[in-house]
Amino acid sequence: MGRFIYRRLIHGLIVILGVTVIVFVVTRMVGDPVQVMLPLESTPEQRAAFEKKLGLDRPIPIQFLEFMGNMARLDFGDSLWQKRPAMDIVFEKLPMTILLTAVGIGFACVLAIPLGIIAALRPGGAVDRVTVFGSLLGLSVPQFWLGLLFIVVFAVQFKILPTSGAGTPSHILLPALTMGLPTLARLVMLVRSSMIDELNRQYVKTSFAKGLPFVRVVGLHALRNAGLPIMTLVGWEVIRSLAGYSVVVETVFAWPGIGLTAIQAIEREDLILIQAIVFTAAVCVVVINIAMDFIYKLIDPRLKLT
Amino acid sequence: MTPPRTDTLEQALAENRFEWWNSVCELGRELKRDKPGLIGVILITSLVLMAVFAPYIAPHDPAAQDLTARLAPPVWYDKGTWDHMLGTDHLGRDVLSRSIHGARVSLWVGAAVVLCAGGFGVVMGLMAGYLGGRTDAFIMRWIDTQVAFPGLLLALIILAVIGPSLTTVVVVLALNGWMVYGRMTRSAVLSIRQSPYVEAAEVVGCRWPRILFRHILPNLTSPLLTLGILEFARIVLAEAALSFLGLGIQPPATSWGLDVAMGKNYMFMAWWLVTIPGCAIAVTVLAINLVASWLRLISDPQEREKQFARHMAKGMRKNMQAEIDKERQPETS
Amino acid sequence: MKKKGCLFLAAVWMGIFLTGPGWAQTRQITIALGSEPTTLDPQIREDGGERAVNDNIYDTVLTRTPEGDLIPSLAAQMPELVAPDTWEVTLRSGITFHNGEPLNADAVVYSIQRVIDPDFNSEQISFFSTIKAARTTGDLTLHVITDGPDPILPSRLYWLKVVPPVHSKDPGFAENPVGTGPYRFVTWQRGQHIDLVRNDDYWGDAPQIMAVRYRFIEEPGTRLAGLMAGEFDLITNLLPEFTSHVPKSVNVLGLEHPIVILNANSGITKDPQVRQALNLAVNKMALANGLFEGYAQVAQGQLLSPSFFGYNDQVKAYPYDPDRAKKLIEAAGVKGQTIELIGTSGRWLKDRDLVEAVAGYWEQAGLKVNVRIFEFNEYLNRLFDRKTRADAIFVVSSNELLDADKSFSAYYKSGGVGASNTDATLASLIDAARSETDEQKRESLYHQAVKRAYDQAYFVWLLNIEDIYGLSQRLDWPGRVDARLLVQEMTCQ
Amino acid sequence: MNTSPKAPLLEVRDLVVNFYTRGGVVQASRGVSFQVDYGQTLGIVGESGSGKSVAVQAVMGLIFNPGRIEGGDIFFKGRSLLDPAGKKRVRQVRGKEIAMIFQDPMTSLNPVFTIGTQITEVLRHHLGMTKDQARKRAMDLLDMVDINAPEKRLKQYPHEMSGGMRQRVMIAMALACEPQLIIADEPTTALDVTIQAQILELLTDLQQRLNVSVILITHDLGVVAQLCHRVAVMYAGRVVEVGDADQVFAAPVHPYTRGLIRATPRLDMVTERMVSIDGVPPDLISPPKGCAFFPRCDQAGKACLRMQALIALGDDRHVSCWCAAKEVTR
Amino acid sequence: MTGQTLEGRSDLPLVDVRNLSVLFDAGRAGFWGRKRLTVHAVENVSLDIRPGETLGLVGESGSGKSTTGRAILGRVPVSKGHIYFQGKEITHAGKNRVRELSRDMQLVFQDPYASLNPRMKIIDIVAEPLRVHGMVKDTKAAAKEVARLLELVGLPPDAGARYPHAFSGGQRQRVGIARALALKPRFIVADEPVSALDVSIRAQVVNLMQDLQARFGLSYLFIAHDLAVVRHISHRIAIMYAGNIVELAERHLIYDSPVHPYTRALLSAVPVPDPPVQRARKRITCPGEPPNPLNPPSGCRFQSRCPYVTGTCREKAPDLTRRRPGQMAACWNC
Repeated sequence: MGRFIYRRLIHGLIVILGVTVIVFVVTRMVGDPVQVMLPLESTPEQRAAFEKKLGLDRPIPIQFLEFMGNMARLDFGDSLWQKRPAMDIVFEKLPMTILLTAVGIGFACVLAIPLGIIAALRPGGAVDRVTVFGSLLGLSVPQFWLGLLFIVVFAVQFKILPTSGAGTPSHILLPALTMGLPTLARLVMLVRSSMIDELNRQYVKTSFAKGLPFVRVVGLHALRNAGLPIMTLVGWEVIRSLAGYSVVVETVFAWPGIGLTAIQAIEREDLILIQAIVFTAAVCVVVINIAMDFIYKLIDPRLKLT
Repeated sequence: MTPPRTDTLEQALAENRFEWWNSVCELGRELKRDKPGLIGVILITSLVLMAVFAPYIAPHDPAAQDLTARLAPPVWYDKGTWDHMLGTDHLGRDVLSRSIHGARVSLWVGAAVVLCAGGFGVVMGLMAGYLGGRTDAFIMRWIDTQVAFPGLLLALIILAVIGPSLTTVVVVLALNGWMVYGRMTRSAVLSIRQSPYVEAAEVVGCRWPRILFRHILPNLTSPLLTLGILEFARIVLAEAALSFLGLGIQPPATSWGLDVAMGKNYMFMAWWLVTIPGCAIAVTVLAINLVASWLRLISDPQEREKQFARHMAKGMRKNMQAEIDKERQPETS
Repeated sequence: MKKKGCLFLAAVWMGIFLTGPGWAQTRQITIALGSEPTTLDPQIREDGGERAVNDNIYDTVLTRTPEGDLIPSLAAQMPELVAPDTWEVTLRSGITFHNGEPLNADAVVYSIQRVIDPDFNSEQISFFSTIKAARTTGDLTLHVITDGPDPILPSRLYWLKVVPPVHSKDPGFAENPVGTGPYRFVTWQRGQHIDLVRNDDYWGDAPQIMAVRYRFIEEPGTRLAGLMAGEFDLITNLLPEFTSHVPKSVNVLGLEHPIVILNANSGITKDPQVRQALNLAVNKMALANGLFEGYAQVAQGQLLSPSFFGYNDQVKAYPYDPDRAKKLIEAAGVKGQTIELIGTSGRWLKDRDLVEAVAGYWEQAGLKVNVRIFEFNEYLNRLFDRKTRADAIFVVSSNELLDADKSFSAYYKSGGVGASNTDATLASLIDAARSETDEQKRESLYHQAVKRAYDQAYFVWLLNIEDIYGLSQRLDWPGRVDARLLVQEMTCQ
Repeated sequence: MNTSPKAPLLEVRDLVVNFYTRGGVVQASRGVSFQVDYGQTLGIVGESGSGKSVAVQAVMGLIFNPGRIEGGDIFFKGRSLLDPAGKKRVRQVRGKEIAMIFQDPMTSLNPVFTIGTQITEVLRHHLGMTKDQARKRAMDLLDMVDINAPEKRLKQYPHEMSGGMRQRVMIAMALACEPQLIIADEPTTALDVTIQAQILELLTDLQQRLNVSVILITHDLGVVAQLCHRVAVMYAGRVVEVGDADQVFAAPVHPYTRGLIRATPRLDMVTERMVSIDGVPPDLISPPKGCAFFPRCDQAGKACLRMQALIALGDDRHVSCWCAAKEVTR
Repeated sequence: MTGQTLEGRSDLPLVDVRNLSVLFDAGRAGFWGRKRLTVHAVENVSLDIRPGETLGLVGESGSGKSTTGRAILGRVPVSKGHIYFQGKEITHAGKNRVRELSRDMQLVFQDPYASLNPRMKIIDIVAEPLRVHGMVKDTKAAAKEVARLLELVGLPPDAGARYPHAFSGGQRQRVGIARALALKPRFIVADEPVSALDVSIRAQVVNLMQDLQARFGLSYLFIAHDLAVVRHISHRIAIMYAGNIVELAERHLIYDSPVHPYTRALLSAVPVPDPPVQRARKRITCPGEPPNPLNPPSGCRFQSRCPYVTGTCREKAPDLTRRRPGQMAACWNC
């Protein structure tokens, strides 16, 4: 157990370090933020001064050492674009993405588990076929397109929901729906297939032979066993969303989250902000991964955390 | 199964030479039974043909602009013409031709990424699974580490920095996606390695290449195929999303995602600009998914059995009805 | 128990739906901006989002009429030149900041010193680069001292937002702006919106609109959707195609000029004949009417709009004459040769489309055009590359000072970031104008410069693009030539 | 409950169960009949694929897709479990009046719940006990199946126990509601010989102590010999011989029964070579017409090609064989 | 060096195993993972197999009988002890040596379903050993040889053209034997070859193995958990318990006069298919379960279940010692 935590933490550190180093190297080696940051008509002197201010004129190894030192203190410096500490911006945007993810994936879970179970009860039946086809369709529609479609239908045609932005609870509905739909589709498929697997296991027969009511056998015995793959997928979806996959939805709906900020930072070559965002995303991924391991242990007592 | 009526093994072998054709036929029959799968296969085939022969099918050059015929609607509108069946975009380019050529990019990127990532992943997985020990530990650590990377973010940054192009998109997506194959191959190799028939091969003195290629790989093909096809669908969507964000395929090349991004600004007056490439993506991915789920079905003997049982049960009910009807007829006549 | 839960849920959902687009009330408007301000300190950034908001919170020393003429604002009258390098500014009396600080000469001097302080590192420094110092000469009078004669100082003062000396030292100033303007700052929900409310103590005419909310939407399509859904009352950068689809639209001749820089030092464009031919070959009228649906004017052979200082109304656009272009090309002996045209995509309105269209015209004139569209960063590398200039580079110039100086020193003058010529005569004209304080002399110098560049055809002048705004049914606004979104000029039913 | 005194506890009559597979319809049970009286132990013997498990799963209502019960009837205490009302009854009866023990104790317990949860949920569902009552009863039950430290065991998960221990837990669970019939489907096949001996001993002991009826399904004649009063031998989806265990073992009538007894190696006798039954068991997708054992039978005659029903040889002895019928009529 | 003989017989053992121990690494335990876990699969096992002889190796699951068999074949690393084949030491044979040895030593598997590659035809399965040892050059030669082998194990020659799924369990086990015979080995480890088969089929396979032994002079190590089947094929029988051999004796001695309490318990645990006889049999109960191989008890491994346990048993592990001619047992008290 202790060994497990210790090893996971070390691994997490390696991940975070690896990610930030890659970002550091990639951005330093190829990009030139000075050009993009200053207006077109700036003079070469202005450019040189700006470069010096950012410390971009020093050799890359020295920049890197300084960068590592700053990272250890969680201080990435001021965003080139917004002129304030990059971590402030991240901490401001991250909750929005977490909120969007939580609502989107929460909605997917709430719908997917009953749908998947119902489909699994009679594989090949009408309900199952409709569910499976619907899921395949949900998996196939590109998210950005779906988002646009939602905007046209719900916001512009019926005017019942706002088109974009954040603020009131109604603002989150369309982005969350767009975010959750592919997750819902994947989840339904997974719940269905793992429930089919579980329902064919011997212990389910035992439970029926014990005379337990159907609902208990399916909803408690089988579902808890199917919980591991389901949790894995849910965790994976959360990770995906925090690891950048929310970009598309956030862009379409102008949702002020970390993904949109990332894209904006990339467009503006804001190295500092990019580094801060990627670092945070890596930390999130690592933390969720470790949390998932503990949740697995709760679901399945057979797992040993080593 | 009727045993071959022959006396010697060689004769029997000769007689069974065309057995594989029977299994192809069997596959065809099963496909006929699975309507969604059939639709998927037909769609995919036509998409591939369309992509291959795009220059001959497309009525116009996809990049040819005509500023005087901008934003022309599809043919069924009053202003539409047969010249531009699905209308034109904001530069007067033919939407139909662009969509046809867009298939090339999507399928090419999908195939290239699946081949690169799959090839690399399978090799890594085989090495990890078969060599074991430190190699295994190293490769698995590597995979674990890379899986925990915020993949898309990194991909976006790398694309933005290196400059997006067809090649970079393929490379970045492949770098981002090979781990699945690695993990699956490794676990399959490990489980197949444990199987008695591999032990039997080792006991009779097979060297490792033979075990790998004669015993392990053939049993990996169907799960790998299914995974590859599913990944293909995922990659097509990913390419579209990257292009939509402006970090994928760059103009003047055409891509469905790019077309949606460009048409998005005009979506309230020219819905076809967004809808047609969007539908093209959806239909392609759906077709791939249909094929994948059919493949998964037929490669899973248990699921195959159940599918069959349902089919039988349905047929039986029909037959019974027919028999009942037959019995009734003499009574009425 | 369960039923109650259901009812509660239903109520919550109803609440969500009802609280949706709830801002649309009387005389409160919502403006959608393309980007969120990064700060609300009016003196640090050069940032459209920040400017759009702060233009309503702060006043400048001078301002412009909607047509572009400079008029006094906080100043009681136009500044006077009291020495070749000294301007005297006299302020209006009785103005206070929203927090009660008085507006006086000290405040203006403080604001000037703040923005030109090298340590402050303002991005707006290019607007004030000639100012050396400022000092108070009376309660409401001050002197602005420049490093040499600066004829366009009044234009510069048009950019000077005056900040309150006390409050601006507050660390939270950037998030809580206080000005003298017609609107007061209320809240800033980062990522969501900024709210302003009418300043009832405003020294000028009382604005009609009570409150304004700014929202930030990068995607033009999403912005348009919001306007069509009735969420927004004003959106910027409406595409020309949509003017008939939105409730109302306003268009004003803007500050942006797309041009093609031709390399006068080497390559086939070294020959002035060729450069002229390249001008003649392009049907600018068709571009304006086709690509921009009429929401652009043909540039009259210069990088200036009629409202800019230095505009030479004697110079007209090169006509569209493909036959002569062809002949000139043939005469220069470059027919069939390749010309490289560099552009970028997605940076400016229809940038790529313009490049492709120009290339098309040039091909018709008998050249082979190698169009190279680069990603912006790479594009900039090419634009700034002083050693090996490309034959032709597409660029969109924007001039917020409405004075020839800015555009000319960047593009016309040899050695400017975007200049591809080594014309010493032209450079000396521009330098002379820069330090000439006599307005008429200066204007004539610019007229000469315009003429020379036109004759030499250093550029292919394409268009002057109009700014288009989408308006909701209830909002009225005539628009402004300087693209400022002044809410006090808007009215709402 | 209103039951006729004459009716046996359980009677299975001409049960037909088919499984629909891709290869064809597997006729797993082709008219199986047997009965169990109160307090009696019936052994059902057969090789794999003889349909012995299918028959009892049908009793428990555990035939799922692709299997279907397509004929015959099952009576528990004289009332059908297959008619529309019976299907409802099955749900009340199983676990309470009929309990079942499965072959593989490794997979039969739900891996993610504690032993305690899995035992108490039966008690709470069928007997409406409170949590505490159920826990106490569960401890008694574990004690009954010779599991020491029951309190500790209740908190354990199945994977923390050995195979023998798990099978004891399964037995405890089966005994929870004091059923009248326990169906044990190969309860010791997956266990080691010494553990098997323990479990068999336990079963014998419990059967005698609680006077419960038991159906014991096994392929091991030795297990039947140790435990059962009566024995039914199944072959290819049918019961070929049924009767008092002593009689069947002493004087098997059906050639298959005879072959099976001879083929089973014995520790107490020395034979140089083992005896086998030639050929392979029939394919249940297309079983031979008439006697299914016909292709492997050395006494087969023309009559064997016809269908054969059970022939009574005595009060409690039935056999399904023409040759046996000839012997009887002779 | 291996000239010395066991039990005074003069013939040289084909396979000679001396004090074999096999330990497996089983990961780590403890909060910080400081404790290494080791499975004591086989400890201090000695046995020998003579030419043409069958040694039955009987034990319950986890007793280490399969591990012993695989250690002889060089498929499991040996921790301690020595293995000799035809007088030569093969304990730590390298990969190439093991490959060479595969011509002389073969394995027959327990599960006839899993031990044949479902994607290969029978001819390819049976011919594989010949191919990898370069003993056949082309398909024609392979077909000829495979047909001969199939006939040997009682399968029709055309069986070679089919896939494993077309055969029943018994037939597949014959294919497995044919594969093992292809290289004409002298010694075969049969790992529970009939446990997965139906009672009526078992005899067919056992008899086939006996016939082949008579014909080719093969030696078998016949691993089983079933004392009844072993009785028919073995010349001598070794009983394993928790990684140790507790008794090793001539067949009749094991059944008629077993010495070790575990052997006796095992014998009495197997029910006899004859109700009156079975009812009359005296049963020796053997409570509890085998010890955890991760943490075996000190002393005799059987102490926790032995009715005759004494203090010595708890302290010291007994060695296999001679009790009477042809019978050895490891017990302090018998």
